[in-house]
Amino acid sequence: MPSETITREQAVTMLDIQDLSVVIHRPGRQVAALSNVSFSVAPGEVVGLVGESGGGKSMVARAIVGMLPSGSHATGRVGFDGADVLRMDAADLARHRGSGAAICFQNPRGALSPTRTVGRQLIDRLVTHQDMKGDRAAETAKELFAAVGIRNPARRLEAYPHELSGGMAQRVMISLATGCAPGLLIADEPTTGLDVTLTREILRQFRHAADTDGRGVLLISHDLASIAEVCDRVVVLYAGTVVESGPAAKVLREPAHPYTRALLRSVPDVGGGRVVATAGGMPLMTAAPHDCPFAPRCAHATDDCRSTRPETTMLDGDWSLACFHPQETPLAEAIAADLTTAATEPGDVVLKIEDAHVVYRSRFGSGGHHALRGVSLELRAGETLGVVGESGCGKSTLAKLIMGLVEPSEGSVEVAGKGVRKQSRAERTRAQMVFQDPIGSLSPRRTVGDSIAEPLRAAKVPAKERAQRVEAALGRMELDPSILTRLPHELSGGQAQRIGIARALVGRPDLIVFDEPTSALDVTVQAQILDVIADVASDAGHGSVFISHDLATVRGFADRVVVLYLGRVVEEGPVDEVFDRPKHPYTRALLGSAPRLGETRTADVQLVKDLDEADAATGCALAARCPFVTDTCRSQEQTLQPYGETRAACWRVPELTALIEKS
Amino acid sequence: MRILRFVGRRLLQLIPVLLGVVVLTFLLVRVLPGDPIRSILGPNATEADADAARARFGLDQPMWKQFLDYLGGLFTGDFGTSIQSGAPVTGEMALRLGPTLELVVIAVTIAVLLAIWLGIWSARRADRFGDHTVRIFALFGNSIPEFWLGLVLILVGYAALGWFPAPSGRVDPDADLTPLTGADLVDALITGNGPAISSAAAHLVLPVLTLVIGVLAPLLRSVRASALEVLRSEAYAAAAAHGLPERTLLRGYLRRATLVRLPSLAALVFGTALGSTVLVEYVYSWQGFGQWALRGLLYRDYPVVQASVLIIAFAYVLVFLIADVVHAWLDPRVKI
Amino acid sequence: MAPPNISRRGLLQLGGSVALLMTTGACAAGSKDNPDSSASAGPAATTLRIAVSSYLSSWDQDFVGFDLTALMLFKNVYPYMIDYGVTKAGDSEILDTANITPTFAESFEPDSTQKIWTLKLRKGVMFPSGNEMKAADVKWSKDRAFAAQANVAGIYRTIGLTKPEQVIVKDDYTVEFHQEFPSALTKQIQAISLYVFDSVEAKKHATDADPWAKEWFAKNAPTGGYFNVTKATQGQEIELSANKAYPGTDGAKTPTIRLSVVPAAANQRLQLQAGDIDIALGITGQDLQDLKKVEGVKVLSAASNNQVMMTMSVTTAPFDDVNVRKALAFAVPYEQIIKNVYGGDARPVKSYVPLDMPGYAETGYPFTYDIEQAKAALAASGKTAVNSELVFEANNDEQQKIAVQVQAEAAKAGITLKLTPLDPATLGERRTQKSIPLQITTGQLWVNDVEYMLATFYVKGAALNYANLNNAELEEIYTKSHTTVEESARLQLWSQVQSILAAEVPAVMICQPNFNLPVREKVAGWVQPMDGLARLRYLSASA
Amino acid sequence: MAAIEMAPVVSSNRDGRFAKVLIYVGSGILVVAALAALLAPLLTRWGPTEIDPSGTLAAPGGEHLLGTDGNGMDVWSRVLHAARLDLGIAVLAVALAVVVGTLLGLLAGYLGGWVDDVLMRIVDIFQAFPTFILALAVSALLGGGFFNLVVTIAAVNAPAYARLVRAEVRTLREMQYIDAAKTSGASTIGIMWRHLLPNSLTPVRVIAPLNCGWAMLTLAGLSFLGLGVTVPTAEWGSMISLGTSDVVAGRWWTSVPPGLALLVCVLGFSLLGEGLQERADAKRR
Repeated sequence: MPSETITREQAVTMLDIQDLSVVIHRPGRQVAALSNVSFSVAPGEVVGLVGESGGGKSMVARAIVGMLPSGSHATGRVGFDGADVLRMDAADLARHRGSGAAICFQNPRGALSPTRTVGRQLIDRLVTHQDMKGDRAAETAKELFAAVGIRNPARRLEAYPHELSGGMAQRVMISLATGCAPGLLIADEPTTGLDVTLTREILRQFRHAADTDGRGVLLISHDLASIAEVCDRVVVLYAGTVVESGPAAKVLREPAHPYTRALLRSVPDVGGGRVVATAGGMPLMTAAPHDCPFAPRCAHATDDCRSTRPETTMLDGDWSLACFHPQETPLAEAIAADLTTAATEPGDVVLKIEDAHVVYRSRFGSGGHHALRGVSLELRAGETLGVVGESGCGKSTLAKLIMGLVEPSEGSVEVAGKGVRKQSRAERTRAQMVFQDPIGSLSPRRTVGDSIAEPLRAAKVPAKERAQRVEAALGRMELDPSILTRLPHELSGGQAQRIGIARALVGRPDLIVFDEPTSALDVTVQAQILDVIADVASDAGHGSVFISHDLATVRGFADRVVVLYLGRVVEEGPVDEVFDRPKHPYTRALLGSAPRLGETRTADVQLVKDLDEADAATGCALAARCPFVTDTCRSQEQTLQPYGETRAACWRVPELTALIEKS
Repeated sequence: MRILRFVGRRLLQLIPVLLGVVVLTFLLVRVLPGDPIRSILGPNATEADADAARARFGLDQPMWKQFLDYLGGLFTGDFGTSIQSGAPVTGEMALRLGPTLELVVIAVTIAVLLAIWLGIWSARRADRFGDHTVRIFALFGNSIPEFWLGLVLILVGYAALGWFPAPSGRVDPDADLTPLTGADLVDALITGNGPAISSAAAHLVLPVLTLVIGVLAPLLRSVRASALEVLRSEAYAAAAAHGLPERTLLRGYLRRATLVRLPSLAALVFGTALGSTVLVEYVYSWQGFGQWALRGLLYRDYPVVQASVLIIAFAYVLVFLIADVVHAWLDPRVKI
Repeated sequence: MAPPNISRRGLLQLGGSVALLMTTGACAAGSKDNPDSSASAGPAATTLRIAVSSYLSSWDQDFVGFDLTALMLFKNVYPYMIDYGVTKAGDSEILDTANITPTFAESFEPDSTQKIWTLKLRKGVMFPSGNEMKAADVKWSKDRAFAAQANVAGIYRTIGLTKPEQVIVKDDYTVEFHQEFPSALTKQIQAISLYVFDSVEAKKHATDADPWAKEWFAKNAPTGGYFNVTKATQGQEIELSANKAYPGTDGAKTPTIRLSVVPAAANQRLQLQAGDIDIALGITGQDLQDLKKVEGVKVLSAASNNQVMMTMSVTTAPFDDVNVRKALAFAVPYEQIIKNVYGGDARPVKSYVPLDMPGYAETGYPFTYDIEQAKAALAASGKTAVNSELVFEANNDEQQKIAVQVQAEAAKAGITLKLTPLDPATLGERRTQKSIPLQITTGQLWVNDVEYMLATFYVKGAALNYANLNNAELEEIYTKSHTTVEESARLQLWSQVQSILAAEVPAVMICQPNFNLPVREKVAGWVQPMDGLARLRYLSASA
Repeated sequence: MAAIEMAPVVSSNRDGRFAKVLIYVGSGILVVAALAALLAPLLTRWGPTEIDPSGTLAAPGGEHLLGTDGNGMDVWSRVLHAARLDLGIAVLAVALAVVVGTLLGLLAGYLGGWVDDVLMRIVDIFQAFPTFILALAVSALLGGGFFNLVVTIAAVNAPAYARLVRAEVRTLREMQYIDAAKTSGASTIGIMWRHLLPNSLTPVRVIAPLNCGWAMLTLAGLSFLGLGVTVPTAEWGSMISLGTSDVVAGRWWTSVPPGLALLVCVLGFSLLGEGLQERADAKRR
């Protein structure tokens, strides 16, 4: 790479990747994972590395610690404090790993050894890299745990990874990485799977590491919006190439590369903007590209783009770009222009849940897990109901309850006017579901056509008509009929989810439940699927329930929204009302934590600790986490009360605004 | 204690299984063709003689009465009287159990340790020459019938090389071993009888080797696969990426995580080995439990068959219980 | 003796074998008298090691323990009052079943009615416990035998002893046996049955529930025989030591004998070759031929009265037709079996009467291997093909090989045989049911007389009449033979017997294999036991 | 710029290749064995139970490629013909065990509750039962023969499959596609047959070949104990055990060829199983 693209002073640079290319040779195939990647990280700096999966983000991280997969062929230079990681011998590499650069792995629970207490694992790092012994190591471990926000660190040191919640595990992972006292801290998708309230907290830890300890931080994420706040600079990867990099504020607000823009516009905005989908998917490179890899998906692509690879050019200061057609329109306007609202007339009641409780009994002995407590809902054809809440709040149980997959221990569920447990086989297909895991919800050894036709088979639709209807559903999903004979593992996530939606549609159901349908998908694909779902949900023939932990996705097309917390409905109402004027402190906290592009703000309500199911015993479910808790909250069960158009289960709603201002 | 409660609950669960085994065996031996009484009487015995003998063993009683008597006896630890020998089954069984357990326990222990060592070694060299060699050799060992392997080892180790004692006993009678448990090596160690220790150990080498070769492959395969899984796990990669030294990685991150799945397989191997040592016992003149049970079966010695099936079944389920406890101990994720 | 009927696997060595034809009434036997036993007199080495194929099931001869290893051991460790003498047969010494002499006893003689037999004990014969062997011991032992209602009690019935009251103690050293009727078999039967327990010692272990100390004797060896058991590891090894207190002249020559259990024949053979054992009791067939060539090993060999035959049930289809029986008799490859199974080490038989038995005539069995004649015989029965099963002892190599050879050849004559190896329990049961159409049997007649043979095999009610033969003429001859004493008259009867049997064809007489025993070269003094139970006291080892 | 091959922390990409070698070699062996079994009559002049009247234990060469055994039968012919029985019994027994075990496992795993409890206790009972005693009991009850041995060995193996499939089904029934099938109105039988069965067979496919090898060894063990096929039927285990004394005498040909045949075939199954296992492991990663 031409050296003029590097503008930072070499002296202050810690990590300096230059022209790094990685090709992985596997029997029968070859993957160009990275092509001519260059960027750098200085001490005290937080750099975001963003892009969708397959873009090569993790490969960069692996190259930095010298752990490329076998069969990898790396060229270029991974400079670290003057040395080249790619040329280090085993001993140097052993020194470099951990104390030079330490990775926080993507899936903290998977990355913690399951058979060793987390304390031991931390002490192992301290002993190795900080040369500590016995008591001092234990003491330091405790301090490190406390530093990442683990309460009761002494007890937690004795815990095994499986005993930790996701957020706790991520904190432990961070402490393990910092325990190595690295120059560079690499965080690989540190917030994936975490609830919004936690995401901010975790990201703040990295900012903290850069600010107070002067470490360089490389923050890897597919989600530009969430890391935007903490990054100094961002590097956008697409198909193994750096398409854009520069100061975070600039790149996020005025992205010049069409891909960066597509990425940003694919992220649903909690403020009400609807996503704009970009067709297609990321190509898998077999060799370093000779054209612009984004060209096939790019609206601005010209013949140049399709034949020549754009050079990386400097726009301004740090801002570099690899594109022939840099865009200059501000992004926000572009979004606003696309915003539409669908309104439909409500029809018959298709779902009626009355005071439903669900308890999962443990197999032995007494007790059990109370997943839903007194939930009541009603939904009409043509309506779309959004259900939001953190993981563990009972969202999925609600979906299962509607589908008749779990039985209410109390209360009743009626779909299309008939009790769920009393349905015949054909009647059961009146409600359909779109699942979280698109590929996992398709039977691995059944063809796509088979899977789609399943509800029709149950409804005893004759074979000929079945084929017609399957084809029609497929057409609506804009899929080619040739896909019918394929098996699930041959599908991409986006294709599989379209199949899932087609299956749900094919039987012309009265109700469709979307259970986190996009959470497993990449951002641009997510946008595509959200587009499809919005279209499907606007049908007048059926009602839709859209369940998501991501508030923003719900806002796009739901008519009403329900906020669940620990199995209870804490707030419900028209979507705009709930989002724009939240009543319940929990809803406020959720909305406050949701990332917003281009805005840096703090939530008006901050919950005081991580979600813990044990808190739900008596009184208000949120009592243990609510900053405004009183004794009344702790002792009195809260029920939904009307506040304007919405209803919320909190007696302090009227005084909340004042309380928040005071704090 | 949670673990005690777990063991207690599991022991309770064993009751229906063992009861099932008792009922099944009881019925089975009686449904089989063949008359146990005729096999102890001479050809000149009259029906009256046979009836007298039948009465002596309670075989003239109605079936349900026999069963209740037998069940009643079981609760007091009385397994009945052997039809062949006229001696209480409990005592005979105690004598026969020691030698077999000695053989199987030592062999399976060695096999497990060897499998752990070789399996991890092999996994760390995955797909290199050493790895392939070890695995192929283990598969070879696994593919030879034990009785044939036994004979070959005798031919080589005893007849040709003369390194090992004649396969006609378990300890040199001149070593004057005081029998306590029936397991010679254990007895020799307890009594501190030097010559007996070396003699018992020498007699153990070939039969143990035969069993070890026979059962190593599945254990090795399992350890290697688990070790590879650990080596390729994110957790291990994370530890390696944090630059932990080899020794810490091996001890703290690889070994225990690898062993997590081994106990239940080891239990299965133990159970199978216990049920099929009869072949090895036969070849090595090892007068153990298998020989005794099989002989009982061929002579339709009802109490012997019933007792031996029950004991093997009991040992089997017990070993699985132990395996589960060990598993729980190794794997903190297991709730018991 | 027969190649000890110990199977290859030792698991089945009893095998419902007919080896022990110790049964039922028949009159006295032909006589042979040269009682002088001249046991070899090499310098006795201290220890002989013998491999047997299985451990004895019990030490208690009264109650259970009917297996060959046990019976052999009993002969050597129980004090028997009388026993067979020894005689020469060709080069080798054999037990003389006709000459029964007192051993531990002083004398055993009948009165003139032949109904009251007086047993006089020697004075001063001591059990190892220090108790003297006295009449009370005999009485207790016989009471125990009656109480057991098993082995001895069963045999005693044949000589009119059924109640304990018939055994009367006269004084400390004299016991009288009052038979219900006189019998020529008394000595034979008593030779098998007159063993005594150390009753003083035994009573210590008796309880109310177990007055005969069954539990004790099931596990503890009796004392006071030619040998005492000094150590017994169950299932594995038995150590015998010569009983110094034996009052007679022909006590044990070897101070110590170790019997170790080696089930695998190949294993026994290896150990014999290596010199780790001196005598291998479990080796048969081809191995014997091989061992003849091995250095340091000799195979003791002698002609034997062991008969190998296939008994056909004359009451069970298809062998209820005499022509089918004849067809099979023609279809058996006699020479080939002798060659393939016995390595030529067996004598072909031309009569139902064993070779070496008075009355044997070459014409007694007019069948030779001839497939054409077999087909013709089958045709005569009106059939062209028959099916049956051939039963033999499971895990008996020899019988198995015979069965294989027979099956192959019989098939050529149109007789399809399904081979059915049976385990002892099943074999015993089916024999009791008398439902086996065709079975291989092997065995020795203890009394060298055709009358005894008839009584054992061919008359109605005979224990081993597996042919279910019920021939009026034979019954008549049998009855007549009881009172026929004159040699030529008897021979006349026997010739009739042979022609009747030749016409009836109750069995296929395969051959009379020779006796073979592989031993180390230093082993001397082997006496071939005509009852199949080795008398270890004659054995010695030249250094 | 210099190209650098990174030393991998753990190598993995050659896995697939070795698995392939294992699978090819294993199935190659089995194909050859199966061909030998099928073509046995064409490859020999002697029948497997035909007795050569000229004598027993003839050394290899001349009339008999591998000599004759103690009964005067041609060893080469017997080794070939035995493949039919050994492979046939092993494969059929395992197939039967798979069918029965899978059915039980499917029912127990999916229905759960008391069905699971009862079925699994029955499985426990059978699994705790010693192999050889179970084998003898089955053979004594059913009478001898090919079918009996198939049933015997199947009975010994079926419990393991029941467990395996049950465990798999218990995992699978939590899968989203099962929920999807339920909400699509599939019947219980439909779910078991169309969704659970095909997917739960994945581990079975790996275990079954290994198990076939083990079944052959069990068959040999049964024959050795006299519980297997009746003489003179050609079967490797029984040939080996009949020839053990011959080995001691230096007459290797009666038991070494069947021993090698058995070893090679078991090895074939083991290699195939090991290869499949490795491929499955590789796929899982």
